[in-house]
Amino acid sequence: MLASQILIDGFAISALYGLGAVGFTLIFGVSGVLNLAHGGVMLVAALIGWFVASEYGTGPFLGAALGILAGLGMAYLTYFIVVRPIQRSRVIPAAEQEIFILTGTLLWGIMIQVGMDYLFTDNPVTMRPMFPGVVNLLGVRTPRNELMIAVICWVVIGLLWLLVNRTRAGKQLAAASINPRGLTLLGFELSNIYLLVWSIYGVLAGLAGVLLASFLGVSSGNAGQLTASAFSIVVLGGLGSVSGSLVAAYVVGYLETVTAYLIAPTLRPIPALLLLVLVMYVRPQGLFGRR
Amino acid sequence: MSHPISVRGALLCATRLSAAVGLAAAVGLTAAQAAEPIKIGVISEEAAVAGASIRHAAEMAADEINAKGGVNGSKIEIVAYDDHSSAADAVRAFQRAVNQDHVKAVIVSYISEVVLAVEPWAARLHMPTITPGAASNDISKRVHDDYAQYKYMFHGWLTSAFIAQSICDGAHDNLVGKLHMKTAVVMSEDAAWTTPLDVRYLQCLPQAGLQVLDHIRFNPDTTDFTPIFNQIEAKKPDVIITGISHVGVQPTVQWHDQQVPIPMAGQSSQATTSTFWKDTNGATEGVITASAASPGVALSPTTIPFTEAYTKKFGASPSYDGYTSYDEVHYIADAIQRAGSTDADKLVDALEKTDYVGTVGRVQFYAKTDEFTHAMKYGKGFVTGVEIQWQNGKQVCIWPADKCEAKLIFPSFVKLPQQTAAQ
Amino acid sequence: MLSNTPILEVEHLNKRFGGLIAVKDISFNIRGGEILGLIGPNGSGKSTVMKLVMGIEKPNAGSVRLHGKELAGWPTHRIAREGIGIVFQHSRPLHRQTVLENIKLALLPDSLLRLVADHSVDGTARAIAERVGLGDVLNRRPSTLPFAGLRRLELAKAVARDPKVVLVDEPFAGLTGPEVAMFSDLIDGFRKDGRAVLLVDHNVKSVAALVDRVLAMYLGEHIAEGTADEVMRDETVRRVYLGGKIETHARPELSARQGEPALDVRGINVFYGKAQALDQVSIHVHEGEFVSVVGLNGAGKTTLFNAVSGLVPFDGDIHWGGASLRGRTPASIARGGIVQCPESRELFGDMSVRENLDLGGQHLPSAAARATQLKWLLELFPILAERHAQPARTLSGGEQQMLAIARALMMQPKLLILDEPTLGLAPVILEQLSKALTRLRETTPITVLLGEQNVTFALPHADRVYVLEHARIVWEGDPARFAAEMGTGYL
Amino acid sequence: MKRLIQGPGLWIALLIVVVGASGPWWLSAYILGVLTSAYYFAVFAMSWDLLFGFAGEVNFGPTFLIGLGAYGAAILNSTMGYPIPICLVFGVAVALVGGLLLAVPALRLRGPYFGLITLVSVLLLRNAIVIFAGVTGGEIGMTVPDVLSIDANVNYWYALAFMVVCAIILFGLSRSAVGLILQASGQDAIEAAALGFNVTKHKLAAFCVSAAFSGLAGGMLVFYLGTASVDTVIDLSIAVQIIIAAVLGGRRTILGPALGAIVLLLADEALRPLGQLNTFVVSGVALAVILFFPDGLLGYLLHGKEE
Repeated sequence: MLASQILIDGFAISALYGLGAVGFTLIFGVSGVLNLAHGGVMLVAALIGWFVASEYGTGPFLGAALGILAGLGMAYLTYFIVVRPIQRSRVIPAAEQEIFILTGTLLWGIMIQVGMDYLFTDNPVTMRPMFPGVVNLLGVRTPRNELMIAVICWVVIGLLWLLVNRTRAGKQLAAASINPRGLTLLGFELSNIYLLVWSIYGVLAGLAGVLLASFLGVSSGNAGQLTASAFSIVVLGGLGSVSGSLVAAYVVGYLETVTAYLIAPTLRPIPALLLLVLVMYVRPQGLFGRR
Repeated sequence: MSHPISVRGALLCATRLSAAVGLAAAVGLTAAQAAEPIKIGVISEEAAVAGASIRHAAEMAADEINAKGGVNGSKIEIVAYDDHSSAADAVRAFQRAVNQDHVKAVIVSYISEVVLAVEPWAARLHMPTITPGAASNDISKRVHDDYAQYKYMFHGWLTSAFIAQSICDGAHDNLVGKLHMKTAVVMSEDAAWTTPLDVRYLQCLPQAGLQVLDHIRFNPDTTDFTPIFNQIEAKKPDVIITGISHVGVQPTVQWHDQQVPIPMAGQSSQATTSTFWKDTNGATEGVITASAASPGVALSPTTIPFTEAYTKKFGASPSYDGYTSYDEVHYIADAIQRAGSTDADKLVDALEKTDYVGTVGRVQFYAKTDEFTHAMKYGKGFVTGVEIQWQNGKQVCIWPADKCEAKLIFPSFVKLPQQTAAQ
Repeated sequence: MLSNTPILEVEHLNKRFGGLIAVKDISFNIRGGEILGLIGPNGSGKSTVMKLVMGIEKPNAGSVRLHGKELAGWPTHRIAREGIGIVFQHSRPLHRQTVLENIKLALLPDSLLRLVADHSVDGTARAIAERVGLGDVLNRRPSTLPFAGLRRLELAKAVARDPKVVLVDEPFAGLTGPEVAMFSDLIDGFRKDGRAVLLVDHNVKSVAALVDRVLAMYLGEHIAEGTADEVMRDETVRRVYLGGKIETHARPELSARQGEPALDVRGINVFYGKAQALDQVSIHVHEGEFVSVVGLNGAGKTTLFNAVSGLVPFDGDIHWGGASLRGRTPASIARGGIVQCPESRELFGDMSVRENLDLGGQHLPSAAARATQLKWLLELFPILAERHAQPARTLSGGEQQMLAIARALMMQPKLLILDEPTLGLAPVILEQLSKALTRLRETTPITVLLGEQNVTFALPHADRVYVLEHARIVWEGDPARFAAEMGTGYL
Repeated sequence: MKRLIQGPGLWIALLIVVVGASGPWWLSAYILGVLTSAYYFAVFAMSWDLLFGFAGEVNFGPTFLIGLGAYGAAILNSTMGYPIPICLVFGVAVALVGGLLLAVPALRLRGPYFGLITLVSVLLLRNAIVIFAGVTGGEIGMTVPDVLSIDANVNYWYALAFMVVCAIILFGLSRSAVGLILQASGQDAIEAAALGFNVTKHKLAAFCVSAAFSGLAGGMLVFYLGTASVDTVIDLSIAVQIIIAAVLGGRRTILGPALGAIVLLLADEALRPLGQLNTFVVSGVALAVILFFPDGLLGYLLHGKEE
């Protein structure tokens, strides 16, 4: 009973973590950008989705759709207002670009959070479940919504896999992550590829946001937490490795769930953090990272 | 009211401006006007519903008093500060209020952490200070332990101990009396105000007839409550007694979505606001919480008029600390009147003699000899608080019996003892 | 003042990076007041040797002894303290400090407690500045110095440590004629001080005037040692740099062709920061022509090609098919028919051979076109057909080079730029590569611009030859005449 | 050093300090209050700059060190009731240990990885404090019995003096021989080593100094506010504020970050009428600054002078 509870809850939450992290790691892989405004992007999608759904009574699905759209928009803004200017800046020495992008997106993330805070207050909001009701699974009373969310996550991740491995655009992404210069020499415009990867990122982060809103609920205060957890998962899995982050998402997700069930809900996040520190010490490139 | 959020946004921003203007105006006037306005500082978090309530209510009270000609010929002026619910910001705001804006009294926050950080400054700067919503016992305990230092601090809302007591009393009448419940699990967030709350729960719930099977404290930044509810359910209690304020929407919604078959009662501060129904998409149906007062329940002649006026003005009924903050402005003014001066020590003496019937009932403060010095008196004839239950979109008063007499209704997934007995 | 006992003794030095053997059993020693030139083309391992001596890399085996004291495996800072100094090729001075402060830095003790440098330091620093010719810019910020000035600063820092052994990495890269002379004097000064000097450079020629002895390396191995002349005459060395006997099959009719050339580079200059990499370089290529640009590493070939491909900013103008390339992105230039197959190959290591080729073909209009192109290429490079499922990074160097060329050809370029295709390849591979090029030249109308330092590889395929030396074109003409006019003293 | 004394800089600085010290006679009591905390923030920012700007370590969690110092001091004071100075020393000691803990991975990991470690360290510290609520007061935060002074002016002078002393030490350090070496190590470890400097040793030292000053300032802040709470000295938002201040003022200048911190807090207060939006505006400005003047305010001025 307890075991199956842990199994099910862990699975759903991990799937959500995974979805949130995949986009994050994809961007790093292809364009070497660590987007510390990640939580902000998810937040916008979640809040817009919730707002549309509950204030205009459009129902969760249309709300979710618009939320994802908002996430996409926010991803573009992040790219065009913060990331690209820094990448193209003449005044910023190339050696310091990385740290400037980190600081820039960090600030941008705060602006998003405070802005949302102002518009929607920092009360947690929850979207009406897309699939109400509960089903009995392995003897555990599980919300239908929770299951469907796990399913959606995996369907989307599957689609992503197809995109990367079965389409020409996907090949270009993969190539860009291995050797951008080589790709330029073959006549592909990196700027287009970056735009593509930010679009994919926007959709993934947006979806993760609205799903979170309808599963656990979010408040503008969560932005930092969301970024931190995505960042940790991605580093744990190995920066730039999609499969790595998925595995890491499940490691973290189950570690947290097990802690919450078997030790104490209050200690929930700690073992994951300790594990992260440990991995940093013994294997800095992460579980699946290439040096 | 098609989209209150945007409206609320507009209101916030509008009032914010007016506050700014008011400030400017005040600075300008002081020189000219003969009778300076009496300034009262209000420190709270704008972005939080409970925080906004405090200021809105205080301003309403001030307007009423000024409409009647003010106090000793001078107007009451509310100076508002946003503390983002951060102790540091609150302390800074407090110093600003005292040193720069020369307020005569301060109404501060509904969060115990913040109030506890401000309290020593109230003592150091000799500023009559009162909290409309924080509950931690330590606030009044400090006053008791070091009266000379801390006498400037007043506790304008029930201490955790009394909140717990009132909940126990309510539970005894309703849950045990009517629904024949025997067991409970206490579930509260890890925060300043719940520490004494839980202590009292563990004493008074058994006395009220509910055996406490388990006692769970969780981190206020918890977002996933599934494990907690599952743990509780495994214990098979008849009821969950809550002590939550920082969190509210998430546990409630997840309780509903997971169809946890155990009713929730106790203190869920966010559930005391009328917007909570919408915030939870109605998931709060059947949730019971203690509150300062309840729409449509005449704890005193002023309760209903205030609630209506407030709702009319701000589009939502006041949060529990809205009631208290409204009263506080009134009895501070009253105290100044009696003291005939705004001198801190005189004001404190006057406040100690407060006997004022406000929206939450008859307000008096315990004396320095009592363990809860300067805390609100609890009990019949004073302030008891009420218990409300969310029933299809409305907050319905279910306790105390002498004020209201509504039936308890729970959503279908909740299993009540006698039903289980019947099966 | 040449002492007889060696100061630095290096024996049987070995270094592996994963599978690759970068340095294989290298031994040499340097006496006080002696300058040893360590030469070899890119990837020959010479720089690695230098890093091993300095302790920046740890040797897998072998010993490095200073005055008989074993230093191999020590941390860099201790080796430096023992008396080995290094002059890096790229200088990164402290930008907020003045030139004088930068020199002082090198004079400071490695102590946490000495907050204020003692007074002698100031004097010493000024003296050193005078010596390297920075005397009159003491209080300027490095960012305001010319390139040569920055190199001087690097020298100054090395001198300041008063090392017994000085390692100098590519002393003359990016310097103009007079500057080269000036630097030669400075380095000669080291000799006069009785220091042991190791000069690391691409080729004998640039250091010949300065060195007492030369050690030549290729693919990590010691191939020749002796005086500059001996090494220049050494057969192996000549094969590495020039290859064996030169033969040519020029097609003058193509070069003689009148009218607008397909590619027309008109007097371009390129600067890297303050270093000038190209100086008024003009070349042109006619349609169908095979043109070789020969020159030693560091002469500027790669820079020239990158300018054409739009990868580095330049002034002057480059025309392609009559239109200027200015302001076009590298990618659009590539799509426009100028495809570069770079020195560094830039393969997608984790992708299969097939995937690499497919990416090259993505611009082709139809699936049919891609298929035929692929088929043709696999005939041209049969080995790739066998390896098609293998990740590119698992291929041998030669196979990788062929893949790089094939990938470029997948784009059906009008002009194919081949930069150093022979880099670090064993002679037998060169054969195959050479055959492939010949076939390409005979069976297709393709235009090729080939950059090489290996003349015997470059010339047979060339209709016309340019010689690039120190950022300038110094010779142009028929490959047949090259041997006569340039062959000797090319090294 | 000599150049400094001859240059006008010293006199300008001296003038500023004098003007600052006279604050209580012409500044409103409230502005004094803001400046008081601003001065402590200035020290946070300066010690962050020593680590980031000079040693080149990407530290996203300055509040880890600050928090250790603050809570170390606060706990000793509230449990043992030792006098403030002893508590401060103890706080510094705790912070030093923390600094060494951070230094170990810093010497092994590349930029973003170490950056993450610092983030995580803050989260862990936060959790630890919540878990050991018994001693730390947990979410509640703890009130210390002693404060530096209840007189706003005295507090102001304490803070000013403290900041000035720290500024002199840190600035002097940055301009000293050791500072040069540190800067070299941060910029290019290999070249520094090739010049014979033990990079590890110097970076460790930098961590210790930075930790000591962060911790001390943290402790002082606690005894000024009279309370130590997670959201005052540990919360990531504080860390971010410090980073913004340093970037705003100009990294690698020590004094710049101090300037930035003061400007930032004053701006924050000036914009209070905007309610929550003040943070929005401030971070917006900071973002603009790093986009257009990556060298920050002071850095920009100095840089202008160079050309």
